[in-house]
Amino acid sequence: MRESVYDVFTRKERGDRLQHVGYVDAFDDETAKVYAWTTYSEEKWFEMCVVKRVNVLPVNRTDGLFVEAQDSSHD
Amino acid sequence: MSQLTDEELMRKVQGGYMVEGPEDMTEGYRKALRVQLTVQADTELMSAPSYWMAARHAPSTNTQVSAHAIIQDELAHANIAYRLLEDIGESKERLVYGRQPYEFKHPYGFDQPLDNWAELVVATGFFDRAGITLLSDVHENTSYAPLKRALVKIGMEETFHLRHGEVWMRRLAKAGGEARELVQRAVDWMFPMTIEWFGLPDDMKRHSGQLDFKLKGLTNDQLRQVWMASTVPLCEELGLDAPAHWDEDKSEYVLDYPFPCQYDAVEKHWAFDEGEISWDAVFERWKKRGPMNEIYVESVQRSRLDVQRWLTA
Amino acid sequence: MSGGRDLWSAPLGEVPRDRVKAIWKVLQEVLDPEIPISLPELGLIYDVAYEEGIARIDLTFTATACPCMDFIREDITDRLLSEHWIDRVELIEVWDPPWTSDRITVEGREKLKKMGVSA
Amino acid sequence: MIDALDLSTLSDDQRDALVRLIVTLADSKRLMGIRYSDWTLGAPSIETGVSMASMTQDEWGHARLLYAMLKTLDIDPAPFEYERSGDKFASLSALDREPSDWAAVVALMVLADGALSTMLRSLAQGTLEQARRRVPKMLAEEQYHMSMGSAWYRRLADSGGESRRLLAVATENMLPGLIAWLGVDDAAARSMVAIGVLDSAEDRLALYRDEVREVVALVGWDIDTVLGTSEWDEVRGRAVGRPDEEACERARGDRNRALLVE
Repeated sequence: MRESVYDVFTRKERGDRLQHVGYVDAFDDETAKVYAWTTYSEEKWFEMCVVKRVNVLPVNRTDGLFVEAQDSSHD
Repeated sequence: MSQLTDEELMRKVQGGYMVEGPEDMTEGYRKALRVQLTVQADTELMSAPSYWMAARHAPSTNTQVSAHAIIQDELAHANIAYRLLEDIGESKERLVYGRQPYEFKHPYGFDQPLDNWAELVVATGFFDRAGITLLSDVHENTSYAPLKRALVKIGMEETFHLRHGEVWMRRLAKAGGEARELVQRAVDWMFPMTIEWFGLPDDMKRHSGQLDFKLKGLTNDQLRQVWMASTVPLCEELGLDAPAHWDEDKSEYVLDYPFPCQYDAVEKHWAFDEGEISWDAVFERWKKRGPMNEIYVESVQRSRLDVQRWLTA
Repeated sequence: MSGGRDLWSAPLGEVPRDRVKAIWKVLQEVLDPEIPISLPELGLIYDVAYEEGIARIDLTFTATACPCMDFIREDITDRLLSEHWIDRVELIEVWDPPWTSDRITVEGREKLKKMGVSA
Repeated sequence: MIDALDLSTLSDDQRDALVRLIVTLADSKRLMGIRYSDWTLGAPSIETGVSMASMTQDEWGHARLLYAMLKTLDIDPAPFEYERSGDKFASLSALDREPSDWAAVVALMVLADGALSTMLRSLAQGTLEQARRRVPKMLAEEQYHMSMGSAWYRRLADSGGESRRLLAVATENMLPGLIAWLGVDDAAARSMVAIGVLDSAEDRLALYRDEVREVVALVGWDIDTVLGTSEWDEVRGRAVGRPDEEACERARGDRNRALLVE
C-alpha cells in the first residue's frame, strides 16, 4: 500500500504559533486530514493543517528527517 | 550515525544533550532506544484489542463511548511510537503487520481476556496507571527529543484514562452487590499482574543501557513504588482489598504475598499459597504468552494484507 | 485532569449580591478535564441563571460524544454546590449554536468581561 | 425561518409517525457505531483504526441525542435503549449484518452514513425545533465520515480487480434498502411531509442521488436506475428484516446490565 508521510501542524488558539505536533501515513490528502484530526485530538485546536513531508524543504541542514524525505522522493 | 563512542554519548546526554535523530546516535544508543520504543508501541497497540473485547459489551451507550475514546487514544499512541521507530530505521509495516503474535513485546497483562465492564474499568485504573508511571518517567528524563515531544500528548490523554478508571471503580464499589464483587475480583488478579509488569527487581536487573543513555530515570523497583503510592491508597479509600501496605519502618510499600508467584490464566488466579517462584519461571510463563495473544494480534492484522493485495494488484 | 479541583478556591464567605456574576466567577475555576483552560474560556458555557438557590447553567460540549461530559457535569455541580447559597444545580445541554474552535477564549473572555468578571 | 411545530397539536397518528422517524434514525446511529467499532482494530492501517474509533463515538453521540429527542414527546427513551427485542429495532437494513470485508465498511460509510445525513439534513431544515437545534452539530461531525468514506471508496474502485468487485457487491446489497428508506412515501412519511418535518420523498431522493452518483458510478452503478426494495415494514419504517442478535445485545448492553450505574 503506497502511503506518504504527512506532517501535522496546529495552532492552539488565536495569536499562537503554528507548531509541529506529529505526523501520519496516508495514501492521499483527504485521508491524511481525517487521520491527523482523529489522531492528534488531545487539544481543541483552533487550527490544524497537514503538509506532505516531501514538500517541506530543508534550508540549512544536510541531515535529519526532512532531508531524508527529499532523498526518498526521487525514486 | 554519530562518530562518538557509546561512553562519549552517555557523558553528553548526562550533561543535558538532546538527541534529535539517527544522525546523533551511536549504535548502542539506537539499540537501547529501539528496545524501549518497541515495548512502548506494542503495549499501546495490544491494549486496544484487550479493551475493545470488553468495550463491546459495556453496559450503555455512554460507557461504550468512553471506552472507545480510550481505544482511540491507545491506537494513536501506538502509531506515534511505531512512527518514531520508523524514524530510527525500523519498519512500521513489519513491526505491526509482519510479526508473529509471540514476537510482540507487550506485557503479559495484555495477553489476558477482559471479561466485563468492571475488568475494563480496573484495567484503565491499574494498567494505564502503570503505563503513565513508566511514560512520565521517560518524559521527564529522556534524552531523545522526538519522544519527549510526543509524550506531551500521550501524558494528557492517559490522565483521562486514569480518571475514568478511578471514577468508575468508585461508582461500582459504591453500588455494592454484584458490581462491587466484580471490581474486587478484577483487583485480585490485576493488582499482582501490574506489579509483575514492572519487571525484575533492581538487585537482579541486567544492564540495558537505558539509564546510562538517559532513556529513563527511575529503576524498576522505584517505578513499582510510584505505582503503589497512588494505587494502594485508592483501593483503601474504596474499601477494596489490595495485597500491599505501607511499611513505616522501611518507609515504602511492601507486598503481602510472595513475589513473584505463579499465575493460572484460565482461573485468573495467583497461587499465593504455593509460595515464591524464580524469575526464570516467570519468564517462561511470559514466553508462552497468555490465552488471548494470538486472537488480539490477529484482530489487529486481519485486513491489512487483503487491502494491500487489492491496492497493488 | 482533575477539572482543576486542586486549584479550587474556598467557597465565598457571604452571599454575593450579584449571584449570576458570582456563578460565572466560580465557573472560571472549573477546567476542562483534558486541557488546562476554564469552561467559560473554552466557550462551553452559554448562559447562567439563578433563582432561589437553584443555579441553572446552559452548556454545550465540544463534540456530541465528548467522553468527558460526565466529568464536566460532575465538576461544575461539585464546585457550585460547595457554595452554601446554591442548593441545586440544573445543567441544560444546548447544541445551538454548535461549538466550534472559534468559541475558544474570545467568546469566553468576552462573556466574562460582560459580567464584570476579570478573565 | 419557518415556524416551529407545536407538538401539542399533533394527532395520534402524527405523533406515532414522528416517533417512528426519530427511532429509525437513533437505532441506525446506534447500529452504525457498532459496525464501525468492529473495524476499529481490523482497519487496514492504525491511522484508519483511530478514525474508525472516532467515528464510532460520533455515531453513538448522535444516537444519544436522537433518543433524547423522544423526551420532548414525553416518552422515556430508556426502554427503547435497553429493553427492546431485536425484531423491534428500526435501524437501516444495510446495518443488519456485520460488514464482511473492508470494502463493505467503506460502502457503509458512503452510502448508509450518507443516507442518514441526507435524512438528517432534511429534518434540520424542517419544522421540528428540537432537530433544528441539535442536528447541525451532528452534520458538522459527519463531514469527516464522508471525506474518509469517499476517499477510500475512490481508492478501492480505482484499483480495480478484487476490491472493485467487493465494493460493487456491497453497493448492490445496500442501495435498494437505502433508497426505499430515504424515499419512503407511506402514510406515516407523508404525514411528516405534510406538517413540514421532512422534505418530500422525491426531494430527499434527489439530494441523495446527487451526493452518491459519482462514486457509485465508479463501480458501474447508475444511481438513477436503482429501485427501492418492495419488502417494507410500515410499523418500524424500514425494509423487512432485523439486525443480528449479538448486535442487539450489545446495543442494549445486556451482558453487563448489573454494572449499569450511571
